[in-house]
Amino acid sequence: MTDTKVNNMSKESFRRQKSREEMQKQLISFGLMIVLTLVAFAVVAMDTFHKGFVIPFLFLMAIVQAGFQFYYFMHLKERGTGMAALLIYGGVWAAFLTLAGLIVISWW
Amino acid sequence: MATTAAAKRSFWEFIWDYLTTVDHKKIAHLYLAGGGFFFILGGIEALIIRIQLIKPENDFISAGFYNEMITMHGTTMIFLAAMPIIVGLMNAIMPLQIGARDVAFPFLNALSFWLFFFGGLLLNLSFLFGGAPDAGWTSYASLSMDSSGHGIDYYIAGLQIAGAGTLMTGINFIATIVTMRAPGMTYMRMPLFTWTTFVTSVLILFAFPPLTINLFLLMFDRMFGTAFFNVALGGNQVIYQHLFWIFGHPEVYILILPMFGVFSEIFATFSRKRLFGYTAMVFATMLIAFLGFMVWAHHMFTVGLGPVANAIFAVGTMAIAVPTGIKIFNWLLTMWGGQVTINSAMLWALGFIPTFTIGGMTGVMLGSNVADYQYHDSYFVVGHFHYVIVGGSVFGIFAALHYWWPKMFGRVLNETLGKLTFWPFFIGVHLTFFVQHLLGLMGMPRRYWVFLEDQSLDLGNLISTIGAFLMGVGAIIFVINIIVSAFGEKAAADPWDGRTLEWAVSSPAPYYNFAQLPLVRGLDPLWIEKMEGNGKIPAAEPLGDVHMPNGSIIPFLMSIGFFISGFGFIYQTDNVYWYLALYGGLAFSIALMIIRSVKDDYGYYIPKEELEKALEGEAK
Amino acid sequence: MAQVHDHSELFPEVMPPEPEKATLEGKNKFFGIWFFLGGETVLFASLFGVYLALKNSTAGGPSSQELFGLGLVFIMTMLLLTSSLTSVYAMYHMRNNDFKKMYLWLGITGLLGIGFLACEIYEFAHYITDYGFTFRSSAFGSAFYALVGFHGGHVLFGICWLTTLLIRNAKRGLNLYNAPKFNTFSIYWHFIDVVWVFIFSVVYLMGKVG
Amino acid sequence: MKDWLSKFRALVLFGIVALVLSACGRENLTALDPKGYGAEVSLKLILLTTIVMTSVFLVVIILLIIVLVRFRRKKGEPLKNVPQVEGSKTLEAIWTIIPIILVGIMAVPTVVATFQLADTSDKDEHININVTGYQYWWHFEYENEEIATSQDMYIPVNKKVYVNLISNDVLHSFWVPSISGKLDVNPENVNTMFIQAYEEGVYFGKCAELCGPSHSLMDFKVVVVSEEEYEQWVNDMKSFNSQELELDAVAAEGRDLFEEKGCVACHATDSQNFVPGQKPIGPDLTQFADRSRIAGILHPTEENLYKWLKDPESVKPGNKMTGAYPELSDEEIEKISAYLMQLSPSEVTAASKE
Repeated sequence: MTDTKVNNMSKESFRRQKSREEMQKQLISFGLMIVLTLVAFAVVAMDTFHKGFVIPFLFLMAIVQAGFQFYYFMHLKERGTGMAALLIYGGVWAAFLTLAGLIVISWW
Repeated sequence: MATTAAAKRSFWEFIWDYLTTVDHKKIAHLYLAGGGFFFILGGIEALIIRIQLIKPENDFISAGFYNEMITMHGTTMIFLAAMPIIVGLMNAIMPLQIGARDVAFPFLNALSFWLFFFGGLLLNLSFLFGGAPDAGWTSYASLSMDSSGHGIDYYIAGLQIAGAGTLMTGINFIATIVTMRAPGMTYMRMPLFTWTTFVTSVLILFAFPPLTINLFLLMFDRMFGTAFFNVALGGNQVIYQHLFWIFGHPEVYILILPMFGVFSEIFATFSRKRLFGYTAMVFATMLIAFLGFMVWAHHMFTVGLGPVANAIFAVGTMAIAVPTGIKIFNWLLTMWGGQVTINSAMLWALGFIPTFTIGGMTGVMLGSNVADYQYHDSYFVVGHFHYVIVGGSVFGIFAALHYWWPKMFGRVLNETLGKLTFWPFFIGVHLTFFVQHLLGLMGMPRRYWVFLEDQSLDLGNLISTIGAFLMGVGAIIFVINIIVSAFGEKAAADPWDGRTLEWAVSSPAPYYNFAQLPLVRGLDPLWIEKMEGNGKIPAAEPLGDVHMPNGSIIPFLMSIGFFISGFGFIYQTDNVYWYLALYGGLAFSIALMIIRSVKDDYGYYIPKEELEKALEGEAK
Repeated sequence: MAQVHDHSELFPEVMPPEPEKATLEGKNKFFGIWFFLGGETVLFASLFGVYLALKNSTAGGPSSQELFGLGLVFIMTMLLLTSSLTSVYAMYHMRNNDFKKMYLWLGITGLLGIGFLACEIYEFAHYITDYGFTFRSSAFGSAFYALVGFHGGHVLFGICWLTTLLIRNAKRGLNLYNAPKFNTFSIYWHFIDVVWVFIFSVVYLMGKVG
Repeated sequence: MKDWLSKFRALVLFGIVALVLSACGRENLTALDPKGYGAEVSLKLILLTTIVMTSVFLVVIILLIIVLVRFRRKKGEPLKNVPQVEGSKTLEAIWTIIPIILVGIMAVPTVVATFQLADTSDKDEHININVTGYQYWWHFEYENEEIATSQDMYIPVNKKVYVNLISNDVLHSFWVPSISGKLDVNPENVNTMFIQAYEEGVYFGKCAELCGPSHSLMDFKVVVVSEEEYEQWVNDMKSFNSQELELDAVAAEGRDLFEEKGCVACHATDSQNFVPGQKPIGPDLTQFADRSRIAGILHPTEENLYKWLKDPESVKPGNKMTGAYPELSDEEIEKISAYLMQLSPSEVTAASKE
């Protein structure tokens, strides 16, 4: 009985260690997100770059940030979340089609 | 139909039981009853349409009422009849097929039903309060903005409420299949009906949000003066068309894919042979769903999207024929070499093959956009989609009802009456809809209140009307069959010599489904145990207390709140006092939501002893 | 598949490593919210699509370049991003079974959310009073308020949800019954942040560029 | 019972075949007997896809019949266990690849035809007609000709004619089945397509997009005339002046009533005050007496005109003329009718082609 308890304790401390490391990663990704946001705002505020560059660039920044959110903040990279990820990607695909439909082939 | 149990309790107890139930099987009964009611309503509307078109320049009903009829017929049949009945079948069977005791969110399941029911009720109340919606089931923005009265507002509010319920059902079923499969029930051992339920639910999840948004946009334009579709302020009604069909095309697959599952089960069972090419069938289902999302613009070939878009969507549309073809041939090969028993359920399945194949082939023909310039919005299209939806979904629903009736209600439907349902209906379908293809090509656009004299359209329309009445005869015989069979013989647990888990429990299934969770050893688990074991599914756990969710009246009351607030939305443009209903209804529902959230609900346990007793009873 | 057969199991002495997914109910909630967000993705995509299609349909009214200022949007972005981090902290403490710290960080999350919402209300009021720019002005106005307002509505809903959670569980402490509820909220909250990232990029920044 | 059933089915089959053979519908309305370029291209694809798909259908049906004959469980036959076949890679590959090939056979001509029909590069070299759809009638403005008309559209035979479509209210769809496939008439943008008729005659046009109660009554006609006749018609239309018409006493009173009762506010009776691009409120009546139909649907008789002027709502529910003019006595209607029947600028009429 005590054995399992000790075992549990060491398991618990190991898990806490892992959890702390995880938290550090999350802090780093938060820092990166802030940086990405700053860069995006700066690019627009400076007003020196061409539109053709700025718009795809902003898109890219947004997608990278979304990735950080999903994978670090929302733990999508953890085990057993495959179906959740699959359906989010399904949603993203449907979202992409919807956007394509509304933006590309409606307008004269 | 569980009459013995009902007889012991008073009528009000019986009603209260159904109002508060969270049991997936009882919710299935509610869905079937509600969907059946709306099916009859939609059928009557169809007959009124056909009577109006029995001869040229007929004046059986007025032009305005005719438009209300076509709108309500389409909307009712799709949203309030076909989908709920299909959801009801899924509710009744899918948890049993994967060896689960209920769905993932029993409370939400009840809420979904009541939202559907009150949404449908709201929509149909428009008939009593100043006119039903009259802009077609698509309710295209330009005309629905132009339509006076409150009909379209009812359409918006009703579908919004019912749609929310459907979306929850989708999430519920996906979660159920992902987390609650019995031990050993891997994804590639799931019966095809469960697979199609899964894929359909995914389609619901992704297809309904665009409809929700679309209805919101229309609602704001009509009720609050925004300008999404107001051309004078820069709006654009083609947005409506896009969003509608981004929803609308997957919707077609939502209606048909579950039926592919049903037929796969029926062909396998009554041929006494496993499904031919199971893996291909699963992937074909997914491929159809995937492609189904990418072809919506074929409903818009004549909008003027330009040749590039039209060409891409034309090719994409034709491509769907490939996975569908795989399915048809795999079904035929399932029967090949088997021992094919033809009973009512099988009759519907066999009738489905030629009927649906015609619907599919006209679908490919419509996919050729240049040909579609002629077909589009003509009776050809009407013929096509009725071949698909009646020949696919409705045949599927009848097949499924005959097949699973014993499991759902504990009685076997009468065979003779079953066959008598099929033949008039089958002949009626072809009489009604085949000529419509020709009528379309002969120059008859759809949604025509009258067709003029001397345009050679008389004979075709007459034949079509006769066919519609034959279908009505079939439907009436089915209702008679339900009543007759209610007094018939009780069903055995496994009346068809079935292959899947639902036939391993008694008919109707006990409220906890499985006393012990089953252990699944392969595809068609029951068949495997019949062939290699003792015919009984081994248990995956020792007999113990079974955890069950508590019933609740909250879903019912919450839906009433939304129902009342729906009226508020509709009429607040007339009188500000209606804001009371709008906010009052919403506040009521939100309060109930908070109550639900604040109260701890741990459910209850069925004690082991009770289960033991039940198992002994079954053994006797 | 860990199934709970006894209420006492909902209040264990030592919490399992992932309390939010330890019960079947918890697992269902976890997947349920993710699937819901899959649908929400399409929901917001539809609104983004409508916005992008109508953003130049100003019908003579003010355009995005005239309206948008970057300062306020930057503040709002920082508020929401930070609230995402604080809710991560809350979940970190939940997994460590530290109820008080979890509450502290969730409380901060809620306050940041309220701050964001206040900024948004100020912004809308500013457009309406100073520019006369309402959702009836033009198709652009309708689309703008629909998209940003819909997101704001989600933030509001999140705050109400969080408040209810915090009040109802204040005396209960952390257990296997309510851990999934906190986790579900946190996933939802992150998603709101993801949507905002796209709103500030696509609506405000791109709107400023033209 | 069985006997009755098979007889019934034979009857149905016969009925359908008779229907197909006896008529492909009314000439000048049906899409199955094309009299123009677009309709011809569409029909080719209709036939191609029908043949391909019917062959697939036949294969399915033959297989189904064989299965039912060979593997059906006879009455009283005991249940037996049959070999459980998992599938067959070869067979499944066959019915994957063959359909892909068939799709290819149909897709390539479709794409080619799509781009052919969408080619509008020579638009400026041809006659352009600006078509406006209204709740429940059609307006045709001839670009660069300073004339306009409603309901009956005159075009020369064997000439490419561009139609530029826009709606004044809700969605409509422009469809002349015998001449060309349809194209939507949107409220926010102009859609352009060309039509080319092969034979002279009067072709039936329909609105194919639900547009309100009288959607089914929004008919129009395309009058295809020879090139010389077209020139003549255009010139006659240009020179026609309803104020200078020599009228008998009754019709002259009718002309005055037409002004008094406010009809002129909506209806033009000649192109003397033509302003390009101006959208009229009601149909142009310049060649009212030459129309093939009154209000697009009624045969041009005096009773029908009376019926229309007395109570338009009974003819076209939801139309915009109902209530837009003061009530007319029978005598007034008679006079106005007499005047309207004099609005005949040209010898080239729909009747001459019918």
